[in-house]
Amino acid sequence: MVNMEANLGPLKLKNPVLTASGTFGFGEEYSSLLELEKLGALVVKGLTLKPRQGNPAPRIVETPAGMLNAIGLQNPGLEFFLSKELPRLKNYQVSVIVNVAGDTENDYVTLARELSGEEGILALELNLSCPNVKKGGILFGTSAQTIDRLVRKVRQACNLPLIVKLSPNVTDIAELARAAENSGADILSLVNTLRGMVIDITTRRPFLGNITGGLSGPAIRPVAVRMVYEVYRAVNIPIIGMGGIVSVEDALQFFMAGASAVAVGTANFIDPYTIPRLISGLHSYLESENLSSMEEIIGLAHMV
Amino acid sequence: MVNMEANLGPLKLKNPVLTASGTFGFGEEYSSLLELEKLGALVVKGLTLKPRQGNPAPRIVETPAGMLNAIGLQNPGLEFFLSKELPRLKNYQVSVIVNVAGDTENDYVTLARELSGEEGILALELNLSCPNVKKGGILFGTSAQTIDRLVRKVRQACNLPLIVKLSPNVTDIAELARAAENSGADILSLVNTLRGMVIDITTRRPFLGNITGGLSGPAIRPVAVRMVYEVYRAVNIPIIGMGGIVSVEDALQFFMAGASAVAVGTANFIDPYTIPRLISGLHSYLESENLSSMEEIIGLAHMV
Amino acid sequence: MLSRARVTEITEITSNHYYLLLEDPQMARESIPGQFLHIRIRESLAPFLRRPFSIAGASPGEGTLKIIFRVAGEGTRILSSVRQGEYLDCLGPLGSGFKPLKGPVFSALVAGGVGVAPLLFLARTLVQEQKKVFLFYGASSLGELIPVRRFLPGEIEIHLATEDGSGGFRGLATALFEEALRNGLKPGEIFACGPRPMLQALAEKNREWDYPMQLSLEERMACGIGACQGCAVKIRKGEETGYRPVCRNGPVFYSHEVVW
Amino acid sequence: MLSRARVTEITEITSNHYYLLLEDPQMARESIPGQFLHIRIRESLAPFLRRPFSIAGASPGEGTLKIIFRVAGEGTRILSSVRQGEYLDCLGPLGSGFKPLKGPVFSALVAGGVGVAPLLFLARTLVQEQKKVFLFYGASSLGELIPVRRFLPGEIEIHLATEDGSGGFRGLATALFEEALRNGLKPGEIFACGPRPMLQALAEKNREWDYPMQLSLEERMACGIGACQGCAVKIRKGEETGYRPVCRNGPVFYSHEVVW
Ligand SMILES: Cc1cc2nc3c(=O)[nH]c(=O)nc-3n(C[C@H](O)[C@H](O)[C@H](O)COP(=O)(O)OP(=O)(O)OC[C@H]3O[C@@H](n4cnc5c(N)ncnc54)[C@H](O)[C@@H]3O)c2cc1C
Ligand SMILES: Cc1cc2nc3c(=O)[nH]c(=O)nc-3n(C[C@H](O)[C@H](O)[C@H](O)COP(=O)(O)OP(=O)(O)OC[C@H]3O[C@@H](n4cnc5c(N)ncnc54)[C@H](O)[C@@H]3O)c2cc1C
Ligand SMILES: Cc1cc2nc3c(=O)[nH]c(=O)nc-3n(C[C@H](O)[C@H](O)[C@H](O)COP(=O)(O)O)c2cc1C
Ligand SMILES: Cc1cc2nc3c(=O)[nH]c(=O)nc-3n(C[C@H](O)[C@H](O)[C@H](O)COP(=O)(O)O)c2cc1C
Ligand code: FES
Ligand code: FES
Repeated sequence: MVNMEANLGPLKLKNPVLTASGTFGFGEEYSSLLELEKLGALVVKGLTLKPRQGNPAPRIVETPAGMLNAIGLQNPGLEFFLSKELPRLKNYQVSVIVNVAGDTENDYVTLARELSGEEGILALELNLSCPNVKKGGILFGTSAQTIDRLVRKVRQACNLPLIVKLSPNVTDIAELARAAENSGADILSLVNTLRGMVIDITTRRPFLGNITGGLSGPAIRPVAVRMVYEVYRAVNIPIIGMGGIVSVEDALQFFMAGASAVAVGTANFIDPYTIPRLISGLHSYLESENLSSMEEIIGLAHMV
Repeated sequence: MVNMEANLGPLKLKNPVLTASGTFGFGEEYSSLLELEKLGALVVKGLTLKPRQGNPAPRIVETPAGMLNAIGLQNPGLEFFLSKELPRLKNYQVSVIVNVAGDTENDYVTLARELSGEEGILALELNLSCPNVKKGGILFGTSAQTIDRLVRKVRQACNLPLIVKLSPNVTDIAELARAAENSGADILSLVNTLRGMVIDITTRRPFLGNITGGLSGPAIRPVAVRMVYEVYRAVNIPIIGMGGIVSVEDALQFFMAGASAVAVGTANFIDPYTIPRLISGLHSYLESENLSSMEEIIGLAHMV
Repeated sequence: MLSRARVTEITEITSNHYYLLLEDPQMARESIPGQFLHIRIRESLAPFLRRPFSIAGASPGEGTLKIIFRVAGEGTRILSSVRQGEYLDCLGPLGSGFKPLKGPVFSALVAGGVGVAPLLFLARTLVQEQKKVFLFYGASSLGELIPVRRFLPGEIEIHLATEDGSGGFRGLATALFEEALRNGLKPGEIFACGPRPMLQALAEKNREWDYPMQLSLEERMACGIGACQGCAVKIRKGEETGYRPVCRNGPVFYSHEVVW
Repeated sequence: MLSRARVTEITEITSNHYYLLLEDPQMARESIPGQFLHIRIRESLAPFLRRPFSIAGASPGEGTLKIIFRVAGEGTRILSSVRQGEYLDCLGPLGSGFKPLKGPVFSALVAGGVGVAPLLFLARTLVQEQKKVFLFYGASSLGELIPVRRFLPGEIEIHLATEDGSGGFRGLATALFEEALRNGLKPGEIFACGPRPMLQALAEKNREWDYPMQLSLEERMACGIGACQGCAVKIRKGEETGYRPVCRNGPVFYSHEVVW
């Protein structure tokens, strides 16, 4: 018998394949295509305190084996989420994780506090790839110091399992991972998108309305696997790995690099059944390799 | 009449399409396929003071729209280069740029001094993506301070135009670009490869002998274009742009982002005629757009 | 729904337009004019994303759907070499479709380029509803004009334009349409699809004309189902404006809703 | 050289091996056994790199080259659907090839799996040089065995092995070969190609045997011409060891040169 459960410290999931924030909306759109209850967890799109319009069009562009997006955190805001989306989600037997973002530490703290009391939310994921308006727009996720301060404050404000999502646009991901761990993160998730841009050579201007965007998809997978590998050596808390996962083999790379669970983003756009396909594929893998649970392969690539 | 010359401050080239270091050897292998004299410049593979064996196999692996390499700077060393490769290169009417690497500041300084006196070398390119053995293996190219010290010393030791090649594995490329400019770089080239890894799920170990490798090819192009764009805003010295260039359209993106010349790496492996194809394609582009030189499109994407 | 639809026919209809007939009974039954299919060109990382194509016709009886596409880049080039009998991974029908008025009004359809595709499907439906339909269709030159007559019922009045004057009226489809208005055409409703500048020009004119006018927009798409907000355009609803996904809230919007 | 070679034939020869006949007079003239072609599977970013394949035969007279390949992954899967009359972008002939001894020695060829491909070309050449040739060829099962007889002159003595015993000798080709040695075979030279563990085992045995033994190695390749050092393996030359590119200095090396 194969055990598919994912053990993420304080967070237990029925299986280790999650949606990546921002690629699955609040689940509604995909609910007609697949059973949400099959998901390891549904990580909803980035939520902010107030509703956000997001960035001007165009917001996406295809790139080699990937895409850039500059959605700009369009979302209906906390209130709407709590009054409309969350109750709707309760109709499904799906573990809900809320991804939150803010411009100030206070934004994050308020979001964490408000969400903390709510039934039906399993964990919080802090998206640190947001410009810190107090610090002149430098991203929260690019310095150990800002991560430390922010995570400590959020930690105090909420009693949910706390996932800190790391940005890959940094010189030393391991250092930032340690900062998050030391300041109270229960789980780390990585990677968010790589910053990139495309220039429209006919208009001779940046293609995206927002000028730059975030690169996701298979193109970034080697970078993501490397970062999971490095972070696994640096911390003792569980990791949710993501970045370009399309196939069971891709997911296995992340587990072997040290992830205890994986998330699927861009691949959902190409094949909406990616997540159920990976769940059953991982199940078959365990069976055919005579393994009893994913735990047996987590971090194997580090052995010598 | 179209002028294809590239104006890189103290360095003038007959056209703006160079080879990217490490992907064209010392030119010999490609010389039977194409005329080296057509190249804007031949940037030779990374040279070190002493010969280097390089990393254990496997050294490369294909990834989505790209590849990882961990060659480990295999090269015959300075002496062999000066006595054998350079004289051979003099038989071609090709501009030679020497890419140098070292473990200590002294390595770089010695290389710069020795190469500086040599006829037939047009410029020096400093590869900063090497572990600084004195600083516990941290890469030279990841801190403004190490870049500053190193570039100043090299600047003093040589009178050739100095190209500083930046690594993309950093939080703030513009800051490092400014450091290189302030300490005496004449030209910047970017980007080098993104650090990544692939895990072989059958052996459950990292695929490459060196564990991690450098990601190159179209996969990284959006990141490279973004970095050229950011660096163009930050400095006043010319930029050689590279990272995933395959087509004329790709090259144009780099020019519009702010590059004064481009280099082609991985694409040579797929189509050895990429560089001549780009040179004539850029020529046709200028003609069809009624432009007199590439200068007219450099940095256009920054206009509002 | 996601389906593997069988290619029953692929034909070159101009030097760079193709006609694609897909077999998929359920999709054929469910499709309405204005909707689109999000097609995976092939099982490969290149091209990476799916490609959206309007449904140019659906026959529930035969269980087939029509697509008309122009070779615009790598994806459509590869699609043009698909062969009869092969299967295409299609997500759809997607989007909200046109909402024709009830009753016996005159319908004017204005199409630029391959934007004519969804209007061909719409035209058939309108004719079935006993409406009088006028199609104003323009392309850059004669060689680019899709032979639309063959996809349309005889009742429809077709007016052709080419920018270079090599066929029909010399000028844009919009100019041809405006001429018809000046000559007394009184449409009860207008439907348009084509390049963005064309739609924008129509929408601006319509602030004066004030016809019920529906536009089918194009935007880059990832998911195609409203989950990623990648294809969002600015839409006005009453006093408020906000971004709405073309793939789900559109691709058809009323002209006064779109903020250009 | 870089060339667009015409596919004159593509045939399935086992459930996952294909025979490919390419037309390219110059390449056919220039190729020698042990060399390979570096083939761009299709004009697309996926698969990204070229794929190396040994030349399994070349007929300067007909201007054709043979390739025999196994479907191992995405690239070879796509290659298997290439059609007669299409063109393949080939770089080659590349590499250094086998160096048979002069004179009338017995030649033993040891092949594992699709590693037999370059040995088929070599075998023909050896026979032309009036040598007596023995081929020891093994695969995992009967269904995996390429029907090599049809690619070889009748003079060659073929010994087959399968790991599961479903055809010929039960066991590895190397075991079959060793048995022949024990039974008195005295080869003047040995050529081998196959999976790395097989070649390594042969090379280790050969430290004792001390035959002139040439091995054709495989390594991941990017440029295929010696420029990137991506395919380097550790090679011993006299007292020194260093990395040498398989694509240029190999793929054929003497067994005592390779550092495993
Ligand atoms: C709702 C909708 C309906 C459409 N209906 C039709 C149709 O019936 N017939 C037809 O020929 N074309 C139609 N298009 C346009 C069609 O989707 C593009 O021509 C096609 O995606 C181009 O792909 P490519 O790989 O050939 O071009 P490339 O330029 O190589 O594509 C690169 C990327 O840009 C996107 N892209 C390029 N052009 C467009 C465009 N005009 N709109 C949206 N995305 C684009 C592609 O999807 C891809 O992600 C429609 C677009 C939309 C949004
Ligand atoms: C000199 C040489 C001669 C060869 N001759 C033949 C031959 O005659 N017939 C034949 O069937 N195969 C031969 N091979 C192996 C063949 O190149 C691989 O099977 C093929 O590249 C696999 O590509 P893929 O996309 O199907 O597999 P994938 O596993 O998807 O390929 C992924 C990447 O790994 C590389 N790769 C995978 N397997 C190998 C391998 N064994 N050797 C080198 N690179 C590999 C691919 O080239 C590609 O870059 C030869 C290899 C070399 C180096
Ligand atoms: C369209 C889009 C929107 C995204 N929105 C968010 C978001 O709101 N919050 C967040 O933390 N990450 C967001 N991401 C990043 C993904 O969650 C994920 O980290 C990244 O895309 C890498 O995974 P992938 O390659 O599987 O897509 C978004 C990604 C995409 C493509
Ligand atoms: C096989 C290989 C070897 C390389 N060796 C070097 C090197 O020695 N020195 C250096 O500065 N960059 C080296 N690079 C980086 C390239 O010069 C270039 O910066 C990078 O590959 C991005 O360009 P591309 O995507 O066009 O390949 C190497 C790249 C590859 C693929
Ligand atoms: S394409 Fe994702 S919301 Fe429209
Ligand atoms: S593949 Fe580049 S040196 Fe062999």
